[in-house]
Formats: sequence, C-alpha cells, structure tokens
Amino acid sequence: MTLDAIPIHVVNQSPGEPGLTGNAPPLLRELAEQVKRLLESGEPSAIDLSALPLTPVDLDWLRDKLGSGEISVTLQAGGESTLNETACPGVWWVTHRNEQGAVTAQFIEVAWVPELVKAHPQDVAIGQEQLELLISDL
Amino acid sequence: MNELQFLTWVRGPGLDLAVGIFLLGVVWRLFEIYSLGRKKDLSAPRHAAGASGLHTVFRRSVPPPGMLKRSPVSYIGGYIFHIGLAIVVLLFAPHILLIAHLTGLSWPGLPSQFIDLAAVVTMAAMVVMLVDRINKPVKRFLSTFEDWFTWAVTFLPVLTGWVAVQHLLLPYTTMLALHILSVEILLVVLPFTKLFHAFTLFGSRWYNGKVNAHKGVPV
Amino acid sequence: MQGPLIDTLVRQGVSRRTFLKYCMTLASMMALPPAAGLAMAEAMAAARRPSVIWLPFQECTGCTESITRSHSPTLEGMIFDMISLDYQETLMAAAGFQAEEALHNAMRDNAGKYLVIVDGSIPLGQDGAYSCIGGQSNLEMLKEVGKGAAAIIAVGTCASYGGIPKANPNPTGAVSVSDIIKDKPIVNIPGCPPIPVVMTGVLAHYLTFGSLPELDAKGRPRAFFGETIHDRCYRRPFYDQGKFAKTFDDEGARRGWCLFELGCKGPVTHNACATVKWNGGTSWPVESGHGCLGCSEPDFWDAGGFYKPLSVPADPLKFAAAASVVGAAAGVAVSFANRARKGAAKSAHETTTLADLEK
Amino acid sequence: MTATLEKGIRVLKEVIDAPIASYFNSCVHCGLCAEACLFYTETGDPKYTPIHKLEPLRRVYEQEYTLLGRLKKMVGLSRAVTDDELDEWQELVYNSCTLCGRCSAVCPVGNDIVYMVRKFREGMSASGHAPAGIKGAVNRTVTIGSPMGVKLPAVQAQMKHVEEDYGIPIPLDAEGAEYMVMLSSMEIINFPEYLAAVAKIMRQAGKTWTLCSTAFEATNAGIQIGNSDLAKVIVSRIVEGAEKLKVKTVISPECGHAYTALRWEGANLIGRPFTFNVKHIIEVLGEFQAQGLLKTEGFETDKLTFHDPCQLVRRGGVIQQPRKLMNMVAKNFVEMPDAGYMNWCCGGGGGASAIEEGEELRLEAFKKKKFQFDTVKPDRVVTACANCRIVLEEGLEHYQMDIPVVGLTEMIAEHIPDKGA
Repeated sequence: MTLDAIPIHVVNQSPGEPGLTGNAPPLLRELAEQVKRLLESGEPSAIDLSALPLTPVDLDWLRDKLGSGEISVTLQAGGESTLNETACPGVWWVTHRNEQGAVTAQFIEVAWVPELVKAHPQDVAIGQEQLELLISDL
Repeated sequence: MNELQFLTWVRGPGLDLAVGIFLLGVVWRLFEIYSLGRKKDLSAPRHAAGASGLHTVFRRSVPPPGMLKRSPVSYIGGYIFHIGLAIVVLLFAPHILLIAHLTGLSWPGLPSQFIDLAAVVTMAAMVVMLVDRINKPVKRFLSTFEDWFTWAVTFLPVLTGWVAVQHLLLPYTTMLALHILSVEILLVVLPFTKLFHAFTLFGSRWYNGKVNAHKGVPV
Repeated sequence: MQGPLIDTLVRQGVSRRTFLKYCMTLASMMALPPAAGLAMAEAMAAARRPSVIWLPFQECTGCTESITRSHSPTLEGMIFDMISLDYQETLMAAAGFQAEEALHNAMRDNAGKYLVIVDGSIPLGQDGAYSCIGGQSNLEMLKEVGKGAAAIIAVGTCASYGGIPKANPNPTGAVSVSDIIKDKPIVNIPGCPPIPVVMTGVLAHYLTFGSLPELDAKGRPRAFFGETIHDRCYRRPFYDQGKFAKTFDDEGARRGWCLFELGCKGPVTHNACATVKWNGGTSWPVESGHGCLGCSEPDFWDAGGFYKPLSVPADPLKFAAAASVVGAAAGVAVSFANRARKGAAKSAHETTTLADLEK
Repeated sequence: MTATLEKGIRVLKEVIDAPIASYFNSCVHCGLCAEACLFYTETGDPKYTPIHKLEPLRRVYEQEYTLLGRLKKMVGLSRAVTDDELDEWQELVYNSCTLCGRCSAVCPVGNDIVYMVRKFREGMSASGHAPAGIKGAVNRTVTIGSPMGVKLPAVQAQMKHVEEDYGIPIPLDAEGAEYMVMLSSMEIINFPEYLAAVAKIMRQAGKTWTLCSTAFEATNAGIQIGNSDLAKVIVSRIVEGAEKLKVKTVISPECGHAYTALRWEGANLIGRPFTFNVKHIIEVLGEFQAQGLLKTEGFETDKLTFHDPCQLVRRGGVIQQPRKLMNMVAKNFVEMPDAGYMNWCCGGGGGASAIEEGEELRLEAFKKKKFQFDTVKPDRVVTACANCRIVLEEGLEHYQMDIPVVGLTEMIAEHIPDKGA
C-alpha cells in the first residue's frame, strides 16, 4: 500500500478547506517583501518549504495561488530539478529531486533568474574551449 | 546518566527493585497483621439476612443513610478519584499492555482522549480532596505527615503520566522515566503507609461484617 | 565558485550545478537558511582540503560501509574528495609500515589542524589489549593522534557512546571517545550505522564555516538529532488514535499502524531517519514495517529488549518469587514474635480487682 | 513506667487482635467517623473524632506488633504511651463515647471502631484511668450486687407491692421455670411498673417464669468500664443463678448494656457457651406477638415516636420487633429521622451517664436528640432501655421540652386486658 492510501487525520484545521493549517497565507506576505527587496536592491532570497510546517494541502494552495508563469526549467543534475516561474515574475517554484525521484528539497526563490539556472563563467569558458575545438575541426 | 539510561534504569533494575519491595512488603505486612488472630465468639449467634463478612465487603462501598449529605466532598471526591484511578490504571492501552505482558491477561482499553479526560478529572478530584483535607477541621486535625506524603505519592504518577502523554514540560523520555519512577515510589511506600488500606480494606470490612453478623446486624 | 575542490569535481564529470544543488539540499536538511546553500557551495569549492585521519577501533566497519556505499556515491563521495583522507585502514592501499608512516606524516605535517574521525569503541580492559593496531592499543593511539587534532568526529554509536562492545556485560571494558578525550571538540554522529548525510553535513559545515555545527547535550548535531523519530514519524497519527499493530503480520501491521506495541523506540530516539530516510530516500525502518531500535541513543542494546514496548518494563518480576518468599519469611518471623509477645502478656495477666481500678 | 501503666499496656497487648491490626492499617484519616458521632457533630470539636479516641491504642499496636513500629520506637520516632496521656484520653474514651457504634456503621474502609474502644477500655481500666463515676458503679455492683446499691430486700418489697396492686404472684427462685427475668436497678428504683408489666404479660402468655434471689441485677458496669475480669464476676452470678434454677431463657430487661453484657459478652467472659438462651424483653414480646400469645386491646391516640437504644439495634440486631409492638398499641406512631439502625444515641450509654463531670458535654450532645424530636414533635417518646429513658428525661428537662418518656414493655402491658390468659 502506498503512503497516500493511509488516511491521516489532520487535527489542526482552520475553517475552510480541510487540511489547511493557515500557515501558507503569511508566506505570500513574506514573498511580497522579498520581491520588493529584489526590486530595490537586486538581492535574491528564498523560502525553504521543507523547513516549514506545511501540509500537502497547504503546498497545493500556495502553488495554486502563485499560478504558473512563462518559464519552466528542467535541470538534470544528480536527479531532476524543476525551476518554474510562477504567475508572479521573479518568484520561482523550485523542486529538487534525487536520482530516485524523491523530493529532497523544495524552495520558493525570489530572483531575476535562480542561481542554479545561470551558467557559471568557468563552465562557459569550458564551453568556449569546446566551441573552438569544434571550429578547428571544420 | 542521560535520559534514556534513566528510563532504562527505571524500567529495568528500578522496577525490579520496586516490585520486589512491594511484594515483600505486602506479604510480610499481611502476615504481620492477620497472624494476630482473634478469639472465637462463644455467644450464640443470631442469623439475619444480608449479615455476613462478604455482604459488608460490598455494602461499605455505598454511603450509609444520611452520610452522603453530611460529607459530600469526601464521598463524591473519593468515588471520582478512586474510579478515575482505576480507569486510568486499568484501561489505558499502554498499561493494559504492561499487565498483559506480566500476566497474560488482556482486555480492551479506552481511547486515549477518554483516558486523558479521566486523568484530568482524577487529578481535579484529588486536588479537591487535598483542599478539603486542609479546610475541614477534622481532616486537618487527623492529618499527619503521612497523609500529605501519601497524597503526593498517589498524585504524582497521575500527573507525570498525564504530562508525559501530553508531551509537556520535559522531553517524553524523561517524563516517561519520571512517571515510572513515581509509580515505583508508590509501590515501595504502599505496604508501609495508610495506602495499605488497598489490601486491608477487605479484611477490615470482612471482620466488621463478620463480628456484627454474629449478632444478626447487617452492617 | 572556484577552487581546488570544484576543479577536481568538474574533472570527474560533476557539474557545478549538481554541486550547487547538492549544497542547497544539504543546507535545507541541516536547517540552515536557504542562502547558506550558495555560501556553502562557494566556500567548499574553494576549501583547502583538510587532512583527515580515520581511526578504526572496536568496530564492525558498518559505519564505513554506510558512508562509502551510500546510494549516491558521487554526491556523498564528493565530500571525501573535499578532504585529504590520509589514513583509513579499510580504504587505503598502503599497509604495514607504509600505512603507519602515512599516519605519522599526516600528524606531523598538519599538527593542530587535522580532523580525526573515529569509528568503534575503545577497550580499556587488560590495558587495552583487546584491540591493537601495529602493536599499539586503541587507547594509546587515540590519545596520541587526538593530541594534535583540531576536532574529533565520533562516527557511529560505538565511538559516540560505546555501542555494542559496551553492551552488558561489556567484557572488553569498552568506552566512547568522549570518555577519554576531554580537551578537544568532539562531534558525535551516533547510529548503528549513522546516516551518511549527517557525516557529510558535519564535514560540509566544518569546511564552510570552519567550525562544528551546534550540538545537543549528547554531543550530536542538533540539525539532525533535534527531534525524535516519533515526532516526525508518518505513523504518528495512528499512535494518537490508539491504533497499534499487535504482531508483524496482523491487520494493523498491514494497514501501517503504529509499531509502539511491537517495541518501537521512536518516542525516545533522536535521529533524522524519519525525514532523511535511507538508501537515497527510499525508505527507513518504520516505513519498512519494523519499529525503531533506538540505535542512535546510548546503551540502546541494553534498553530492555527491541520488541518490548516502551511502557513494558524489562523484567519486573525478576525478584518477585524471591521477594514473596522473603516477605513471607519476615511475616512469619514477625508473627511468631508477635504471638510470643501476646502469649507473654496473657500469661502475665493479673486478674483485675476493684483495688486495681485505682491508680 | 508505673506498675499500673505497665499493667494497662500489658492488657492492651493481650486484647489487640487481627481485626484491630487490620482496622488501624486501613484507616485513611477520612474523618467520616466524626460525622457519625454526636459528640463531634454537636460540638464541632475535632478531638471527638472516633478514630482519634484510639490514638494511644494505635501506638501500642504499632510499637508492639509491627516491625517498623518497633524500629521507630527504638530510634525515638514514636513516643511511648504515658500515664498523662491516658489521663487526657479518659474524657475521649469514656465521657465522649457511649459505645453507640454509629462510627463502626459508617466507616468506609469497614473499621469497627466501637469494637476497638471497648478493647481500649480494658487497658484504660486496668491502668486506673477509668472515670470515678463508673468506678463507683462497678464497685457497688461487685460488692453490693447492683450499681445503685439495691439489695434483695428492696426487690422483695417491689414484688410484694406488685402482688398487692395487681394480684399477680411474682415467683422467686422457682426452679424449672421457662424464663428467668432480670431487672435493672433503674427499674427497681425508678420504674417499678416494669415488674408488674412483665407479670401481666407472662400471665397472659401462660408462661412460667421466676426472679432469682442471687441474680436479679442485669446491668454490668464491668462491661461499661471495659474490664473483662470484673464483668466476668458480675455475669457469673447470673449464669450460676440461671443454671441453678435450670431455666431455658434469661430475659434481659429494658437496658441496653445489660443485654450486650449478657447476650454477646457473657459466654466469652466465662469462657464457655451458655446452657440457656438470652433474650431481650422486646425480643420475647416479639415472639409472643408472633405466636399470638400477646393480645392487646385499645390504642394510644397521641403522637408517639420510638427511640432505638443503640445496644438493641446497631449492637444487638433487634430492629423490627419494637416497631411491630408499637403499631400494635399506637395509632399515631411516627419515626424520627435516622430511626432504626442509624438512630442517634441518647448520649448517656456505655457508662457515660454515670460520669458526673461529663454532664455538660452530654447535654451539649443531646442537641442531636432535640433536633430529632423537634422534627417529629411527638407527644411522648417510647423506648426500651431504662438508661436511655433517664438520660432522655434529663435532656428533655434541660431543654425545657415537655415530652414524657415511657417504656415499651409497660405500654404494651397497659393494653393487656385484666382478665388475660
């Protein structure tokens, strides 16, 4: 039997949808603060979702509110990672998985582009070498 | 000693010791008390319905006429805390497990929410009884160190057990260990204090019933 | 993100993104702020490889196996690439005098700066003769190597608390690292075996911040050992509802009910199994249907039986028969004494006369 | 330790038995016995709590018969019982205890407290700590034959009086009679109607009966003071008399403690079962009534209530008979609250009425009876114990309540037609 099949009774219910703890809405305010900071000083920030007491229903609610934006990045690096921009540009929903596909970490990042997406100059330098090699082979 | 070592000690050697002293004390005290014997009553007996030692053992669990009104706190508080103790001790799943493990006997328990309520009500009743002991001139007058001590020794297992289950105050491990320790203290002092009434009560009621049944009085 | 470590990794085909992702995940597991992942990556990439001496004492190599054979060898292995493992008997190619020389060179060259990892307990019985390496007892070796260490990491329950060698009756007189070394920072990473990511987390923390992570009262990193298995167990709701598996094959066990009655030590065990899981996040003991043994706690082997529920004492009726017999003997003795006293009082009875009513 | 104290303690060691040990170990100091004791309820003084009246006995038990108690005594954690202490306890054990047994009836752990008080009095009397009033009564009973100093000639004068007034012969020392009738001094002096009543009843029932010249006095002050040796001397006279006259049944008069002394303690005092039965006059009347040997005519019409003597109900088991007899002759019989098994004591039983210095306390405790009487407002009170009768009369007079007290036997006899039998 799968874990999902086990009926879990969530005691801490707020009025409204069952399973909501009420811990999700304040995150929207924090995100607004972080977006403001990004605009003012260019400083990126992030919220570590696995460190917070959020139920799956909370996460669904949050993801639903934030919606989906224009960019979806899939990263294959020691397992798959997805970095999806939400309907709020600059706010990214980041999920890291390991090789087995289990979620190892989940963040909401506030950045122009998540750090992980950017190519590192030294990697670019390697790419340059690669290109030159290709050209020399022409 | 860390908390797991503490728990291991109270579950292991501590409990061995406590149960040992308890059994030793109970057997010794029962011999000490009942070996004194009593003289045969040579007067001609009179028989009456409902008059016997056994009748009195049961009948004394109910207040005699008029007494409930005269001392409601003693009776109602006493009932609540004795029944509450019985519920908490005998119907809490982990306790049943312990008994099953020791004796092989097992029975269904109550949901922990109910046990939780019973524990709180029991503690409340015990506090009321304590206040009554402090307030009532007769009880205060009769009270010695032993009365306060045995109250505390009885109250602590309920309190620590409840706090442990509720995950309050101290880490669960420490609280559980303290709970078991408090039960051990209770076990050790029981045969040597008034708490021994848990055993002698039956003998006392039986003697009273028997002596008076000889006269044909159902007491 | 530049430095000797990342260069090595890149050469081995690990991308910078993979490394960054790993650091972010690790930071999240260690309950560090999200930004720490990036800082960690930057710092570790540039870190100088500290010299590490790994001392194996009374152990079963399970801890080494746990770490070296963890499911994502590239990731956990990376950390070992961040360090210069100068002495590890199980892994090193050198042997005999060559190995001893490596040890002494490392100690001399990095005096005061090297890290010591210990797995296994230290026997004190027979002057330590139960476990010797190259003719030197574990005790002497630990003292000698420990002298120049920056910090010591005790890996596994044996090194942390004495573990199975220390189990009753402890024939070798086994003790833990912290029983011997008192003047060095010591991190305990207990578990039988410990969770690999805890080991790498501690190393990463050391490399990133140059210090050891915050420890609890038992010398364990709070980030991983702050909560009990029970607190984070997915079967916890069943405990609260009073739904328990009674045997390993009953309906309750099949439905995944709480394993408390089958002896689970989750409520008193501090470890991260319930969140980090094992085998690359595949599963962990409770999820596989077996209660927690409490292996990351001191003396778990002697904690009253793996299959005895916590509320059930180890063997409370141990003295029951003896106590009852002694009680009966005492009781009978007192009875005889009492009867003698009463008899004496009776035979000394003087019939009361009217005159006796007066004082 | 004085010789008398030593003797007292030795006697206590003799009488402490398994029930007492069990009782002391069961007491949880709940204080409920106080609520059952009229000396506490009417004074509110906690020292009158029944179990507290036994404190010295408890210590003797603990120090002599428990291992821990002996250790405690050895290391000085437990005080030895002293003469001064027993002096102090005299008031608690005698003046403020009528052996009514209400405490024994309510104790939730089942302690028979009155059983222990009775035993404690053995030690108190042996060590010389009994009150002067009861000592005097015992002295007169043993030396003269009656607590009030009544001698045979006084009884014979009474007999003559009755024979003249009613024309019924009163047999004396009639061997082989079925019943031997006992009297209490109280009846001989204060209530001579009793003898006449018994004569009328016996004549109607057609039973043979007799008085005994060597054993006419039923009361036993030895039981009240709590001394088995002296009680034995007194009860032995009755046993000898009854066995000499070969009677089947000895009838205890309307006196509570006389009944207890003869019916329940007698055989144990002499150390062998009686060869005759012992019955209270009310029991005998009840039997006659049931057998149709008791026929009455007419009814009392005023409001009557019945005061149950403690030794008859709680301590004796005679509960229903008086009610049936009352209804036989009374139209307006009302019960007081707590009547019957739980009736409140008159306050003068167990020898208490003989203690002069206890009078004030006794009258204070009488407020309980006053309350009972005030509740039903009877025109007259009927009882079946001469001592209760005297104490009730005193109390009623003190509280200026105009309620006469009558004996049940006499009242029944009044309704027996003159041409009976």
